[in-house]
Amino acid sequence: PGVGSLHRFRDAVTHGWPGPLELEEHSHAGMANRYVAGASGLPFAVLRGYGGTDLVHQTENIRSVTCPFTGEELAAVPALNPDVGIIHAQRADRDGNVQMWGITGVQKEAVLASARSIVTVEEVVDELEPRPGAVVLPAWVVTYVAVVPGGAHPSYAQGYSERDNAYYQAWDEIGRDRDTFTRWLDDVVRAGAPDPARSA
Amino acid sequence: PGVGSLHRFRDAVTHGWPGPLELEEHSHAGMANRYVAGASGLPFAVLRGYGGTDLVHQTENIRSVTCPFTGEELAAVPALNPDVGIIHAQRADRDGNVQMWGITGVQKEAVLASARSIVTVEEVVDELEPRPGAVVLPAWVVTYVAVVPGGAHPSYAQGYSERDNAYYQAWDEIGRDRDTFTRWLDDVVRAGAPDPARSA
Amino acid sequence: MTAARTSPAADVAAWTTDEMMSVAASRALADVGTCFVGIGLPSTAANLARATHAPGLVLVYESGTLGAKPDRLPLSIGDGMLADTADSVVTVPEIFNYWLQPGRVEVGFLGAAQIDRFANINTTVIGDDYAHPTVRLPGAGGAPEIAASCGHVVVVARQSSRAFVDRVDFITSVGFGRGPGDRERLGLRGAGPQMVITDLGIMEPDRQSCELVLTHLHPGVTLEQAREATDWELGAAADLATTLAPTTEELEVLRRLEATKGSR
Amino acid sequence: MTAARTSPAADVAAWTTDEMMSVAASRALADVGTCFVGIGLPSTAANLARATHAPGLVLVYESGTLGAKPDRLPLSIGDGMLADTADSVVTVPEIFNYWLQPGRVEVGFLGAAQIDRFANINTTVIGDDYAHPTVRLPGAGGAPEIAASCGHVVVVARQSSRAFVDRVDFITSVGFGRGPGDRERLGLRGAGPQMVITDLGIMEPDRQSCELVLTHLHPGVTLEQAREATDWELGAAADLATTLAPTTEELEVLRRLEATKGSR
Repeated sequence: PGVGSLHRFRDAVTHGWPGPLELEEHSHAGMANRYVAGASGLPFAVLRGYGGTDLVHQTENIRSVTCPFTGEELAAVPALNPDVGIIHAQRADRDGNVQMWGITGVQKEAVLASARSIVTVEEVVDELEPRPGAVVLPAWVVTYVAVVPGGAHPSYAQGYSERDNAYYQAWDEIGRDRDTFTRWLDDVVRAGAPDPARSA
Repeated sequence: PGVGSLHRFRDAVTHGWPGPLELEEHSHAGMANRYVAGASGLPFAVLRGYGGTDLVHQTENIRSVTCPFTGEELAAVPALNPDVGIIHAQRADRDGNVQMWGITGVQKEAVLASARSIVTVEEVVDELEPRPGAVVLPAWVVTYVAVVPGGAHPSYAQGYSERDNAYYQAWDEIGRDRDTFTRWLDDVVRAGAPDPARSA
Repeated sequence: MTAARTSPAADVAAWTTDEMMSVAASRALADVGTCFVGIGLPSTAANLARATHAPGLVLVYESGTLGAKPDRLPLSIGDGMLADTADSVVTVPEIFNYWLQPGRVEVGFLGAAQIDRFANINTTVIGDDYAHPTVRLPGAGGAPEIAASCGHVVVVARQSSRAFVDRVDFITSVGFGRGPGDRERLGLRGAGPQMVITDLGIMEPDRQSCELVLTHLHPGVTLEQAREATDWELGAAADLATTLAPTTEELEVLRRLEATKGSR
Repeated sequence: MTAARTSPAADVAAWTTDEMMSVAASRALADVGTCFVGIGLPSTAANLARATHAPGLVLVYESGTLGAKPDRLPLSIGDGMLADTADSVVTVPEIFNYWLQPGRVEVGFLGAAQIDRFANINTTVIGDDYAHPTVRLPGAGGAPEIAASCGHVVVVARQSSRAFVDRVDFITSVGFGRGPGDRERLGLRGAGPQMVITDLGIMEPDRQSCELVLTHLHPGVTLEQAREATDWELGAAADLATTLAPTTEELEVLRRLEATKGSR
């Protein structure tokens, strides 16, 4: 969480660079409920949301539903069922049970809503010792576990690593400018050079 | 949980003793979702349930709703918002924050759905030390906390007391027969005699 | 329920018809990954399976315990031991909405007070008038949605002509409704009951008619006895087989489990 | 944002207009029990309130932390410290559905890139064409439902004629829509924005017209300045007051909090 100022996204939307984007925009509450519906095997979710906003005019995926008891109109959003859900968690055991804690957000729903799932973890342990606030995803709803220590970087993994705030700040500079960004893509992503943001 | 054979309930339904009952019957999934809707400030909940059962013919409170995206018909149940919700939990701190763990069922939803709530606890502690599987209800959603050690008897409180299975068995005998039950009411509940089921 | 009778296999100790039922039910969980377990007979059989041929079987109880590993028979779906031994404990709304409803659980394991030729289950009322029943039963519990949403359903129930009827007085949980196509029409996504295991034998739905047909008789039980204990014209499969008698290991483990019932 | 100016009160140290804004916003949380906090300016003000006059203020962040007690400014709504210090951490669906939606949270504390005379908030696009905006803003986040469902809303935003407009280009979060009665018509159950706190002063909605009216000017700011920084004909309350300058304690605590931003 905390993805910064989204310079590249904003450039793509306003100037179509490097190409135009197709957008479907929701509120966080709406998105969370789309995952809930997806995880629940329901085709849609009901919420008090979007009422009076211009978001409803920009997508077919915000509609209304009438309560069959009170007649009240509420917002409806369609279930989200991704082909693949990818999340990062703290650890897994050798059977593939996954344990995560801290702010788990909508991660359980994302896995349960997806046809298949990949969970990257900080480490694999012999036994998932129970701990406060921990959520366990049983192995039988996780398709693959991959060991990727630091897989949340530059964000953090509670109990394993802190947020790399300097990276976010350096990234903001890189992301702000098309040339700097393109150079970063070429050098770091394509040619594998050391990430200048990391050394910040 | 585990309430036995419900002799008194069944006698009331089949023979109207000691008086006729008005029943509204739901499945567990339906009831759970009624509490969810109640806790969520929604007038109803949607589920895949009740389809093809005779339960739908016995109450006005099972209806259907059509998905505004797929056209699929689903079951709808109205929110449940009790005047007062009463649950038993393991402990509270002096500020009235409540902590419970083990099988918490639908207890959080029952409290959040109710206009007011009473939580009986095994004990009050200075600090609610975090523990695996624990759920905390913040003080600001709990109206009253009452210290009632053993308040779940003859059921159990995880970490505090075991299920009193002998009591359940003795109770089954008491509950089976109107006279025995009436005597139990008179002696134990009204006159405060020792509970014969407890001494079993 | 009925008295113990000696197995025809001389090397097997005597066993009761209830024991045969639990053993046969436990075998129905061969190669099953996940099982949604009702309390009572289904719980006994599921735990027997886990303690014998299916150590990796994931038991799901509607109290919210995923992957419970009880070493004794739980006293209720809320037994604390289920939470203590589970891989994960979730709330009751979550177990129904995130786990049962989307069809994640392969087998639903249900009991029945009354069941009909289309495997519809009644656990609500006996008698024609809901408001004034002859017998009031405990009610629906989690069964309607288990019967609707599990991959398929296995029913465990003692057989009698009062319990195995042509048409249940009240449909609490849908089997095949009034016949072929009804589940699809009702939007029920699981395949429905694929096996009904009794103290006399095993029934399975006919693929065409969806009607329950006897496919196995337990050792020592005659077709006559099974038909007498059924209120409809019970058909028998062309290849009607005899259930394998309980093995010594199955009986030993079952009795050890049953003995835990009185231990607390 | 603008340069520091000396307070008219001689015994108070110099403070910036941003500091005045955060202090004024923190005071808006007097006697408030629970506050749903957006990141940025609202988070600074809410934490300042908790560190000064409102130690018991319950901070709710949409990441799912109830009663977080950060001792520095969180870097994002997902900052691990929020979970570490919270009374309870719940999932994101739960924070929206069980906590925000039923109106349990007294005050919603929001920022705004653009806001109009009826306190509608735009954080989506600047420009008339959604598909081809002049400026793309970060988007809705949790704001639409915070604005809808909290008991009431307090907005914190730097004032300028580009930001404080007659009509927002896009309604991301509803204030009073097009005027009186609109919230009720839309089924929005919270009372909506009751205070908009800027670096120049404080606006409140007129009870009849729902239009934002200036009720306070911060020390040293003139009505002229406030009107220049507003794109509509900004009305002023008959009893237009001057905000109390930041106290020494407020400034000290605020600066200590702000200093924590660079610490990690």
